[in-house]
Order: sequence, then structure tokens, then C-alpha cells
Amino acid sequence: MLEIKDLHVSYGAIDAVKGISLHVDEGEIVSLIGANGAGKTTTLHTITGLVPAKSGSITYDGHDLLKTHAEKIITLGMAHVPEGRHVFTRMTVQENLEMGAFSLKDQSGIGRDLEMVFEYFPRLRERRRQLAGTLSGGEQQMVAMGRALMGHPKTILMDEPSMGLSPLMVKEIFDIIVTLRDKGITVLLVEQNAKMALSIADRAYVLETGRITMEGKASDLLHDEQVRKAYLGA
Amino acid sequence: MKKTMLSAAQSYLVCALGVLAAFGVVAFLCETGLADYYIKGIMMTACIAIIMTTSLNLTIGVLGQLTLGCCGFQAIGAYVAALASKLMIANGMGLDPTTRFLITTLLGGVVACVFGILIGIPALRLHGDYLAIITLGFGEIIRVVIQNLKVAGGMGLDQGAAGQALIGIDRTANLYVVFWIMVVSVAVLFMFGRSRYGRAVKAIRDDEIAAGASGLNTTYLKVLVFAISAFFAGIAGGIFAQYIGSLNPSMAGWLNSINYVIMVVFGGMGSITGSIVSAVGLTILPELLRAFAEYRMLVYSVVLVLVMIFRPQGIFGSWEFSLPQVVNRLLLRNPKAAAQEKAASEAGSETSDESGAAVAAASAASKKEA
Amino acid sequence: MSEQTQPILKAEHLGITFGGLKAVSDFTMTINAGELIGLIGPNGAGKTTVFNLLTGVYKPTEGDFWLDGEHMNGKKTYQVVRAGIARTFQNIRLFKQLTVEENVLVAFDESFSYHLGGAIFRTPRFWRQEHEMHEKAMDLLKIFDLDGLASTQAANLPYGQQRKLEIARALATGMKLLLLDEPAAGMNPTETEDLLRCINVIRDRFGVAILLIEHDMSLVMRVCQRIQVLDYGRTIASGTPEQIANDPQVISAYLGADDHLVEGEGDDIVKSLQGAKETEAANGTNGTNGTNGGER
Amino acid sequence: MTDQLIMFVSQLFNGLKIGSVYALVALGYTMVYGIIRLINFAHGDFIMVGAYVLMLTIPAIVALGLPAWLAVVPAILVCVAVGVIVEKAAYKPVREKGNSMTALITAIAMSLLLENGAQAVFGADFQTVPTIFHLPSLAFGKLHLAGDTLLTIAIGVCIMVGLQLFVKFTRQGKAMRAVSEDKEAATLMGINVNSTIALTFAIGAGLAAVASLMYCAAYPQASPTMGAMLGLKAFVAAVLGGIGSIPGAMVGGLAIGLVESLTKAYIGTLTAGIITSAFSDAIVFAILIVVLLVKPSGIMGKNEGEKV
Amino acid sequence: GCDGGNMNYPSGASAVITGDTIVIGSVTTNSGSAAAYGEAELQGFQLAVDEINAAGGIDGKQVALESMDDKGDATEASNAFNKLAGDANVVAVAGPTISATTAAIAPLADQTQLVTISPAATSDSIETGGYLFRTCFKDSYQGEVAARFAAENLKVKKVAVLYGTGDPYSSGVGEAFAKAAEELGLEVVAKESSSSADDTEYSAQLQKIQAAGAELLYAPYYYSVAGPYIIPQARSVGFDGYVMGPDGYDGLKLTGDKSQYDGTFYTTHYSADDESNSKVQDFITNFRKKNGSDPNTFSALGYDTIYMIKQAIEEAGDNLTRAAVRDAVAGMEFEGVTGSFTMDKSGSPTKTVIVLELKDGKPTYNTTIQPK
Ligand SMILES: Nc1ncnc2c1ncn2[C@@H]1O[C@H](COP(=O)(O)OP(=O)(O)OP(=O)(O)O)[C@@H](O)[C@H]1O
Ligand SMILES: Nc1ncnc2c1ncn2[C@@H]1O[C@H](COP(=O)(O)OP(=O)(O)OP(=O)(O)O)[C@@H](O)[C@H]1O
Ligand SMILES: CC(C)C[C@H](N)C(=O)O
Ligand SMILES: [Mg+2]
Ligand SMILES: [Mg+2]
Repeated sequence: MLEIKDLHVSYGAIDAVKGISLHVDEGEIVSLIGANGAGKTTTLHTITGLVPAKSGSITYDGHDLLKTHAEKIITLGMAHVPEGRHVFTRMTVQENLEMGAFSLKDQSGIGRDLEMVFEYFPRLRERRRQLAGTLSGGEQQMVAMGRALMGHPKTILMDEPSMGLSPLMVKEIFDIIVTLRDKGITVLLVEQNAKMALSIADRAYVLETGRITMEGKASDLLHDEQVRKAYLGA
Repeated sequence: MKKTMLSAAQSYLVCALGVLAAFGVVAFLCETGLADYYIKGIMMTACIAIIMTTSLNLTIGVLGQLTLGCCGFQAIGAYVAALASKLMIANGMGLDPTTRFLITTLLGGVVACVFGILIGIPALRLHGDYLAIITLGFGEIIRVVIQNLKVAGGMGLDQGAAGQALIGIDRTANLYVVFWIMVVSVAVLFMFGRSRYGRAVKAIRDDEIAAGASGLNTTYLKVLVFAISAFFAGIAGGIFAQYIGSLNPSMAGWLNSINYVIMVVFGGMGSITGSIVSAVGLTILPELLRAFAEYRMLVYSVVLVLVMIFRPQGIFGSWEFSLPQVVNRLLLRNPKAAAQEKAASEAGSETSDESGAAVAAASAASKKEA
Repeated sequence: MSEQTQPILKAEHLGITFGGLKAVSDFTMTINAGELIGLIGPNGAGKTTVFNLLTGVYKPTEGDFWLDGEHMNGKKTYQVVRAGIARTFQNIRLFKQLTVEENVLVAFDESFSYHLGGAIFRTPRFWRQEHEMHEKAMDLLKIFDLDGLASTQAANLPYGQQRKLEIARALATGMKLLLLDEPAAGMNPTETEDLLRCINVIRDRFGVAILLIEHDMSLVMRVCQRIQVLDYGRTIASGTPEQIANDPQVISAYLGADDHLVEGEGDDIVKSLQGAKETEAANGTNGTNGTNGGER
Repeated sequence: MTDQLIMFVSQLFNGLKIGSVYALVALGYTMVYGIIRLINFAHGDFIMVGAYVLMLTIPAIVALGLPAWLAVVPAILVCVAVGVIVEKAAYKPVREKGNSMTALITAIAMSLLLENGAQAVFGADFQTVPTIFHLPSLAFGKLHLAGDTLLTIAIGVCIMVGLQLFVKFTRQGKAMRAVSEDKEAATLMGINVNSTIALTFAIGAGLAAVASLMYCAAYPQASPTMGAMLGLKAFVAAVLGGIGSIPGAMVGGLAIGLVESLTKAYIGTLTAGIITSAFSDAIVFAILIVVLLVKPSGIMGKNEGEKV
Repeated sequence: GCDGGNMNYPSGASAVITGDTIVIGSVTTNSGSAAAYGEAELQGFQLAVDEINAAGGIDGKQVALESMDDKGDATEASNAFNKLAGDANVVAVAGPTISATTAAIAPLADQTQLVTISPAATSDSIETGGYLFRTCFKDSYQGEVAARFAAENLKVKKVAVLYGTGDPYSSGVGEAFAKAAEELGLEVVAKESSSSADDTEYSAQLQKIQAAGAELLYAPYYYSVAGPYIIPQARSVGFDGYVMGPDGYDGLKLTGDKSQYDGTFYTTHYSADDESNSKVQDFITNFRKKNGSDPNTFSALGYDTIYMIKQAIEEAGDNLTRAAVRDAVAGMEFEGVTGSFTMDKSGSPTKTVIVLELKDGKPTYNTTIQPK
């Protein structure tokens, strides 16, 4: 479904991603873990065209993403829950969610989709008329997540979706991710919370300073000594 | 701080020698007559521009607040100095011209500073483009008020129609004196920038809320910076009045203020040496372009756009030219040691190089969220 | 030992309303010297708002608070900080273009005694103090392993070190009460361990009181002596970690019961705390790994 | 009606006339500022471009037997082209590499370029623009209200309502709002950021062309620097109303027009001659300052209070 | 010593200028909002220089014009002037354009001993008579003549003044008119002002003037303001009395209905209808040929300025020094398109003033007022 080959990305003189290759198959949850600054966010940004690649290739559903405009990539059925939430601060919660459906040709189902998001995040229903900028950090994270779901994505990239969420919310978010997978949606998940990420993922990659150092079935990595030491704090 | 071969005292000495050398060049040109009225006029204009630009840089580059009203303060300083000089002469105060020049210029600075405080206290509650527009507004108000003050027009102090030029100001500005005023101004701004005040002001620029949460009285510091900028603008105005000999209210207009803002950005925000280079450069550039006659303003604007596109951080970025550092490099004959020294000073430099600035700008742009 | 007559912080019935929304109401808390207290609660419960109230960012619409007996209502942020409350932010707020050392020096500002004249004329006092402060800053940075990065621009630090620098900067203000807003957010467990070590060092070395907001239960439950839980702006529970972990209201509003497909990060610790108290009850209700949570 | 009342009412209308021109220009500022946070100093000069196009095309259009105001069509086309070219050639590269200050200087430079370019082409002298409207004025007793005053006001209101609806309800309008808030997130919604910005510039420049039509109808001449002060006043109007807010631009423009006209008429009498009508510009700025100090985001602006 | 830094020392400019060509400098405002006037003057300078060269130059030497732009800014003007003054070949300077820049040049001209003739800087406050001269009459003189014309020829009793405070010219003439009018026994029923001399909206002030019952409005503004704004707006608030203006009305831009300009008079330097002055028709024909448009008063003044310089150079003859040229200008008798005059001691000409009246939009000769 999504395939990255020998990708290099740099910011000026800083090489952030140094030749990674990975693939995500349809209907999988693939998790990308690694320390701060390893290049996880950069990888996701490159997939959705926010950051240009230096070399390598990314193909998605037969499309060459490095040759596709960022906004076109979204219309291919990709969604990206960005790190740092990036909600539209001066729009209301509901307007934010509606923006999520921007790329859909058929706008008739928006009402139903809103209901779905409000089912997932009842808190947002209460706050639907509040400006998103005044929401608490966790509430904004819910908006970002809900907004991504509004576009009926086939594939969803999530960058630390659990950051700043209460334990209960974290569990719910992971529940949602599993549910999405069960509905046939492909998920590429970046998480600091490696333990939970690995426990729901099918496969996983470990990224260290721009290179993939380990890959395999998530359950294997979860029990790998090295991984446990470095990322699970055990 | 930087590890250098020179001690702090030695560094200051090197700088002082550099300044003396610069003065030597100016004096040589003047004494030998190599510099005629034209060249001297340009040097004088450049000195005024340096004072304006470096002090404006404190507000725009270091504090990070855009103001478009600096010429309002310059005009206040100019009119105050001019009127004071006229009063002194009219009352037969037998001061020698240089003393009178210094007193009136200082007075211009002080009055401008007072206005700076009065305007700064309310205005600095606003930020960014709102502050820009409000300072522009204050500049325009100053212009209109001067324009309608009888005392500011005509020949004498109490006659003449409002809106007239104020003429017949004793032209006592002396290039040597002005040069040293410029040096002192720049030195004061430099010392200010490299002290706890400068650090605090930069902190406010980077994050005002965090600055408050670090115990800084942000309002006080912002007004202080504004007042210092206004003071030096007033000084520049006092010099201008007694160089040019006649004043017009339109000098307070926003278009003039914008000119100085252009100089600051062109030189590199936060870089004093950048401001100096750009003040001198942009004073000379239009003169060089005189050959292009009617197209010179076209050329000027194109040059400006091109610089902004290809060197958006200005010529110097936030880098400071430092004579002691150059000396250090020369002193280190051993190339290996020199390389090490260079690496150390670059890594340790509090000013960022080109890519550093670009990174900062990019990340500032991308991380604008809540 | 901590039987002091006067608490460091006393907050009584603090409250604030944003356009009809009661973000915090009737917030009451006392913190004694050297205590480490946790403030937890669901997202949007009003925790950050409490910090904003205590640091003068917002003015409380009701209630009062005292620092060391001094009434603090209506004080400006910098006055509050000088009086002795320092904080970090949920979204990191460093002075990005300043160096690591300068970030700390800025917070030392109040300890400088030279003034404009001293700066401009470079008086001996200027040199002496700049030197002293440099030493002090380096000492402080050393605690956080940041001394080697003293002249790096703050923006270029990795995330975890930015968090630590923010704490170092807060310490430099010389406060009595330190407010930490989700310091472990975005950190992986290894980094969180390191943070935990720092917090312990701070408490031991500086003897300050700490109020900690955090969603990482493994951290909160391990370091906090007492925990206060907010929901919808109101305090729904307060007590020892053990009491909190077993409070049914806290479980349903915040910690979450076990009807989830996945288990949470802090669950081990919470569970062990719960287990210590009432093993039977916990087992009795949620014995099986139910798979019926997907509908939620 | 008494003479006093007639004077008052006609001053009111006068203020509304110039105010609605300010409002039209301010709308363009607000649109552009809203989306890229740039004070487009060249916006006033777009009006100058429009005025020259009107001056050149009206004779041809009248010769074809068409009404003179149709010249607004070529004016719009040219202004839109200029606006989009300025954006693509100068603002876009600077936006990608520089900061807000660099962008501001670029805008000032573009303004200088347009003014001096126009001077190179048309000369520095003022040129008369042919009469555009031949509207009868409405008479109520001794009170005369010029037809074009009423028309300017009507057009201003229509455009404001139209824009507001456009931004609120159309796809492109929503895209504009999203881009103005967060370009990265907007991209992730499937919005083409660059074409959205270009569209905004096109709309802004088109509005400038309409403004130049109304302006030239009232003040029929063109000169290279005509846009500078007009642009500044309109920008002040936009800020006064709350920059980024479309109704704000309208309210701000009308408010400034009214303040100008009423101070010119009454300030001398009110202050017993101490402050004369010559202070009208200063008073406009003073009011702006007072409003901003009381309500820092302008009359209709949303408070963007940063959440800590 | 500090003398080298002195910006105010006199220079000995008694050296004999011996170039193959005669260089005349010019400083005009060619960019910014006053550019139109500078451009017009420059066209006048250039026409005169071309004519002189075509006719064989001055004393057999060709004339070169070295022109500088001052952007309407005092500093730029001094730099430009200093550049010319530094060039020993420059014999004289024509310019600057506006009073604001001329005021800044005045001390420099004296100090560098370079004769400078401003075609149109009319402000009274400018010190002339040293090395600075002007081709035009002064504001006070013009305002006074206008008041006399209003009282004696138009026989009005109630007058009103409207002027722009931003501009020395507008306020200078306006104040002078008001003062003279009062001295002549006229009643000044309203004295209004605008923020600047290039506002576009004057109806508020005009309405008050109308309400005050003025029979004549004196509005000293430039042609670019009076034509499209002041006069139509005055008519639209119902004012149907006389409108009078200064030489700035020359080249008035008319808009809309021409009849609204009926009853407009202005004082100026020359009249295109003046059959008695043969120079005028030649000037207009040649100007049209060269520039394809009609000259305005500023071009005419510029044109005369160059011829004044030519006359002075010829008078100086072989002893061509800056000082000699200055002495030749002082007290010079000159006949040009803007009239015949004597340059008085104070550096301003005593000239006849011509009053034109707009009839059906066309400026037509009304009368000539002789100097007192
Ligand atoms: N806009 C940028 N400009 C310059 N360098 C950047 C930029 N964004 C990231 N980097 C650098 O690229 C490297 C990889 O960063 P990235 O954000 O992809 O890491 P990450 O794995 O997502 O880390 P985190 O866990 O902190 O989110 C880091 O060294 C970082 O400093
Ligand atoms: N300036 C404001 N204007 C309007 N509402 C606000 C403002 N600040 C906070 N709120 C609201 O108050 C509530 C509490 O916010 P706060 O940031 O304190 O939550 P929190 O407990 O820190 O949550 P989180 O754990 O997600 O950070 C939220 O619902 C938020 O939307
Ligand atoms: C060219 C003219 C507009 C100059 C004007 N008479 C002045 O003195 O300023
Ligand atoms: Mg990341
Ligand atoms: Mg919070």
C-alpha cells in the first residue's frame, strides 16, 4: 500500500532521515518508534509532502508521492494527524472538524461523520462551538484526531496521538486505532508510548538517528531485550 | 562566552584602535581636502543614519517590535534642538558653537526620550503589526502637530505662519564632533545589548510570556528600550537640524521612518555592525545611482526586492563583525590552532550563522500552533 | 519535620470563568515546604488554568491565594515569580534564539545588582557579577547535564533537553514553589526516568515545593506525596497516590476501568497500588480480558 | 430643515462616500493580511494601476457606445494580473525564505517599484480621468445628495456582504480561512495553499480595481503616488475595524470617513479654534490609537488571546 | 583642530572657469509627490538649453545640463547640491523645485558661492539675495496682489480663505492674502485649512465657507488639487461666488462640466494669449514640438531661469567666475516669457503679475497688475 525506499531527507545541513526503507500493507497497523529527534516526524512529513525529500522514493497505491503535490496526496485517501496538533485556533471545534472533510467530493455525509466523531469524543460535542485555540491541550488532540477521520481516509498517519492525553483518553485513542484497523483502515503510528504502540501494532520499525535499526512483528519487538531497555523503560 | 586569545580589556582596546583608525581616515580626508562638501555631507548623513538605524535596531531587531514612527522622535529632537539653539542665540548666550551644539542636541534627545516614554507606555501594550500601525499613527500626529505649531514655523520664534519651514538654524554640526557622538551612541547600544538588559530584551523578543514567568518586568523593559531608541533618534534629529539648517514638518512622516526600517532589515535584524554597514551603504547607494537619473528609484526598489529574496536575513543576518576576533585569527599563526579556535568560536558564538538563522526562522514558522 | 506553622502555598476557593465556562471553581490547596504534590485530571479539567491563576497569567474571578503568607491576588506574573512561584509550560516556551546559558541567565536577572550605568560603563561590579552568574548558571546546568551545551542555541536542543532546560530556567528564578506542567509529555520511558531523577535532585538540593501536572501515572504515582484530582474545574478527590488509585470517581473519570482493548502505560503501577489495597475487589470486577470495548 | 441640519446630513453623507471607498480598499488589505499576515503596502498602488487603466480605457469604451463604468472590467483584469504577479514574483519567494519583517520590506519595495514604474511610463504629472458616472443628485429641499455617493455606499455594502458569504460558505472561502490560520494543517486538509493565496491576492486586487473606479468617480485623476495616502488610510481603517475581519473593514472604513468629514466640519467650532480642521489626519490616528488601546483587536476583531 | 570637520566654512570660488562646455547644474524634485513640478521645470530647463545650443551656445561654448533629483527631501537636496558645488566646472545651479528643499540649499549656496536660481520656490521665509535668487515672485506679494484684485477689480466685500497647512506655499500665500485683504478693508468671513495641500476631500470646509456667506474663495493650492477637487466640490456644496488662486493654478486640470469653473481667476507669471510678448508664442510652439504637450507655468519659469543664467554668463564674459556670475544676476534686467523684471537686492524679482480668468474652461487674459 505504502512503500518507502531509501529515503533521505535533510533540513539544510542537518540530515534528519538517512536512507530508510519501510512498507505498510493494507489494513495493517505499523508502528514507528524511536527516541526524540530520530526522524519519525520528518518521515511522516515527507510522506504527505510537507517536507521535500532529497532522494529515494515513496509510492502509495501506485502513485509516486514525491512527484505529487501535498494537497493531492490527501485526496488519494491519506490523512495525517500532525505532531503538535495544528488545529485551526480561531475556528470552532465543529468548523475544524468540517475542514477535515474538505477534500471530499461528496459533502452530504458530513452530519453523519460529525456524529461519529462526537461518539468517539463526547467532550468535543460539549465544546463544538468553542474556539479550538482555547481548548486544553488534550482537547485539541481530540480535534486533530477527529478532523483526520472526517476525510474518510484509507490510510492514516498519526504522530504521537496520545501526547498530553489523560490515561483514560490514551486508552480510548488506542481503542479507536484498533477499531479503525478493524474497519480496514491502514495506520502508520508514531508513538513515544512504545509499549502501547507495540501492543496494538501488527508490525513495527525502530528508528535511530535517521536510520532504521530494527523491524519486525510488533509482538516480537515488545519482548526484545534491546527494545525493552531503550524504549520501554524496563 | 567566546574563548579568545585576547582578554576583555584587550578586546576593547582593539575596538578603540579600530575606531581611532576610522576617525583617522575621516580626518585625513577632511584635512587634506580630499573630501569636499559633497563627501563630507554624505559622511554626515551617514553618521546620522547610523545613529538612527542602530538605535531603531534595538527596538526592531533586539526587542522584536516593529515601530514605524522613529522619525517622529527624530523630528521632536530636531525641532527642540533648533528652537533651543535659536533661543540661546537670541538671548545672547555666549556659548561657543560646539558647546551649544552639544547642549541643544542632548536636550533634543532628552525631550524625544520623554515623548518616547509617554507614547511607549500605552503603545507597547500592543504587538506586531498593531504596534507598527499605532507608532505610525503617533508619528503622523507629531507631524501634524508640528505643522500647526506657530513656534515651529517662520523666521523668529513667535512669528511666521504655521506650516512654514523652520529656517536659519545655526549650522554648527561639526563632522568630527558628530563622528564621536555616533561612536558613543553605538558603544552605548552595544554595551546595553551585551548586558543583562540586552539578554532580557532578547528574551522578551523570543517569548514574552516566558520572560514574564522568568521574573522579568516586561513592561518596564519594553518602555526602556523604546525610550532609549527615542533618545538616540532625538539626538540624531538634533544633529540633523544643526547640519541642514532648516526643518520641515514632513520629516516626521512615516515614509521617512520606513526608510530607516528598511536600513535595519537590510543590515540584519539584531546586528549592530549590520546596521552600520547598511546605514552607510543605503546612504551611498542612491548617490551612486544618480547616474541612472530617473530610473534610480526603480533600480533601488528592485535591488531591495532582490536582496530580500536572496538574502532574507539581511546582509549580516544576526552576525556581528568583531574586530577582536579578526585580530585573534591573525594572531594565531599556527593554522591548526587557528582552525580549532575558529570551530570553538563558531560553535560558541551566540550569533548564529546562516543556516542557523534559517532553521530558526523555519521552525518558528512551522511551530506557530497554540 | 515538615510540621511548619505556615504553608508555602495556600489557595482558597480559587475560581475563574471564561465567557460562561467555569474552567476552575472552588480550588483549595495547601502546600508545605519541600512537598511534592500532583495535580491530575482529565483533559480540559482546568489544571493548566490553575497554574495560570497561581502565576498571575489570569486573575481569579473568585477566591484568594497566599505565598508564604503574602497575599498574591492580582499580582503581575513577574511579581509572582519574584515572590517565589516559578513554572514551566505545557507547550515548551524557551527563548529559542538565546543560548542555553543565556536562558538561565535571564531568569537570574533579579539577582544582578548592576544597573544601566554599570552595563554601559562596564564597571568592575558588572564584570564581577557577570562572572559570578556565569558560574552559578553552569552549576545549575550541570545538574541537568546541560553544561556541555551551554553555548548552543536553545532552539537546536532535542525535545527532552528543552524540557530540562525549561526546568533549569524556572529554578534559576530562585523560587520556593515550582509548578511543572506535563514535563514528561512527549518523552519516552527512558527519558521519563531521567526526568524523575532530576525532579528528585531538585527537591533534595533546593528543598523547594513542587506542584506537578502530569498524565504519566507511572511518574505521578511514584513521586507525589499527595495528589489532587480535578474534573470540570472541581476537585473530585485528593489524597495519597494509593487513595487516588482506588477512588471510583477518579477511575471512571480519569484512569479508566479495564474495559479497553489495550492497556495503559501507567497501568502497572496503578494496578499495583490498587492491588495493594483491595486485590479482591479489583479482580472480582475485571477479571477477564474483555473484547467488548470496541463499540465505545 | 435648518441650515445646521443640512450641513450635518451632507457631511454625514460625505463621510460615508469617502468612507466606503476606504472600506473597499480596506477589504483588500484585510483579505491579504488575513491570509498571509502581511501588510501589503503595495495595495494602495494597485488602485493607482486601476486608475491608469480606467484613464486609458474609458475613451475607447465610450467610443464603442458603452457606459464608461464598464472600464472597470479591464481595470480588474489588469489589477488582478499585477496582484498575482507581485505575489508570485516577490512575496512568495520571500515568504518561503524570510520572516515577516522581510516580507514587509518587500511589500514596501513593491510599492516603490509600482510608483516609480508608473512614473516612468506615465510621467509624474497628474492625469485627468474622464467622467465615469452621470448620475443625477437627489434633492430633499435644500439638501443635495450626489448620486455617486449613494452608489459608492451601495457598492461597498454589496461587496462586503458578498465577500462575507463567500468566505463563510464557499469551499474556496473555507480554504482561505484555513490557510490563514495554519498553512501546514491546511495542506493536510487537501488545500492547495499557494493557489489559495494567489486567489486571495486576485480578489484583493480586483477589489482595488473596483475601489479605483469609485475613487476616480469622486476624485477624477490619476497620479503615480495617489495610492500611498489612500492606502495608508485604508489600512488604518482595516486595523480599526479589526484586521482580518470583513465586516470590520467596512465598519472601519466608514468610521474613518465619518470621523474625517465630521472633524473637518466641527472640530474648529468645538475647540474654539484651538484645534482646526488641519488636524483631521491627526484626529483619525488618535481615534485609532484610543480604539486599539481599549480593544486591541479592533472594533470587530476577534481577540486572539494566546492560551498559555 | 576641528576645522576639517566644519560643515560651514566658506570656500573661495573666485577661480576662473575654463571648460570647453559650460556646465549648468540643476536640482529638481523628480520623484515623490512633488515630482510633477520638478519634471515640468526640468522640461523648461532642457528646452532652453537645447535652444541655446542650437543657436551656437554661450560665447561659442556649448551648454551641458547636469541634473540631479532631490526627491523633495532636504538631505538629498543638500547632497545633490554639494555634488554640483564640488565640481569646479559648474557655473550656476537652476533649482531646487520646492521651498522646503530650497530652504536647505540657501545656506549652502552662500557658503560655496555658487549662484542658484530657484524657478518657483515662492516661500517668503527663504533667504535670498546672497547667492540664492528666484525667478518667481514671493508668496506674500502674490497674496497681496490677489487681495488687491479682489477688492478693486472684482469689488467683493466678503472673502474666505482655504489653505493646506502641510505646505509652506499654500499656507504662506493663504496667510498673506488674508492679511492683505484685512488691510484693504475686506471682511474675511472664514479661514479654513486642510491637513495637507494634497487632500482630496474639502467639502466640509467649503460648506462652512458657503454658510459664512463668502463672495470670493481664495484657495491657494496646486492645479492638481484645485481643478479636480476644490472647485467642483465648492460648486457642489452650492458655492457660486468667485474662486481665486495663485500661480499654482496654472495648468489647471479640468474635470466634468466646464461651466463650473466659470468665475475662477488666478494670478500667474505669463499668459499664453499674451500677444504683446513674442517670446511666449515661440516658447509654446517649441515646447509643444519637443514634448508634445502644453507647457505650464513651472516649465515657463524653468525656461526663463536658464536664460537668466545665460545672460549672467555673457555679462561675466571672460572673467567667468562664480562670483562674477552672481554679481551679474544681482540687479539684472531680464525679459522672458514670464515677463520683464529687475532682480531686486533681496534676490526676488519685481514682476508684473498677470491675472487669468477661466472662461468655458479656457484660461483667458484678464488683466496685468504692475508692481507698486
Ligand atoms: N524544521 C526543521 N529545521 C531543521 N531541523 C529540523 C526541523 N525539524 C526537525 N529537525 C531536525 O531533524 C531531526 C529529526 O527530527 P524529527 O522531528 O523528525 O524527530 P522525531 O523523531 O519526530 O522526534 P520527536 O520525538 O522529538 O518528535 C532532529 O535532529 C531535528 O532537530
Ligand atoms: N483563555 C481561555 N478561554 C476560554 N476557555 C479557556 C481558556 N483557557 C482555558 N479554557 C478552557 O478551560 C478548560 C480548562 O483548560 P486547561 O488548559 O486548564 O485544561 P487542562 O486541565 O490543563 O487540560 P490538559 O490536560 O488537556 O492540558 C478547557 O476546557 C479550556 O477549553
Ligand atoms: C513648484 C512649486 C510647487 C513650488 C512652490 N511654489 C513652493 O514654494 O513650494
Ligand atoms: Mg516528532
Ligand atoms: Mg494543561
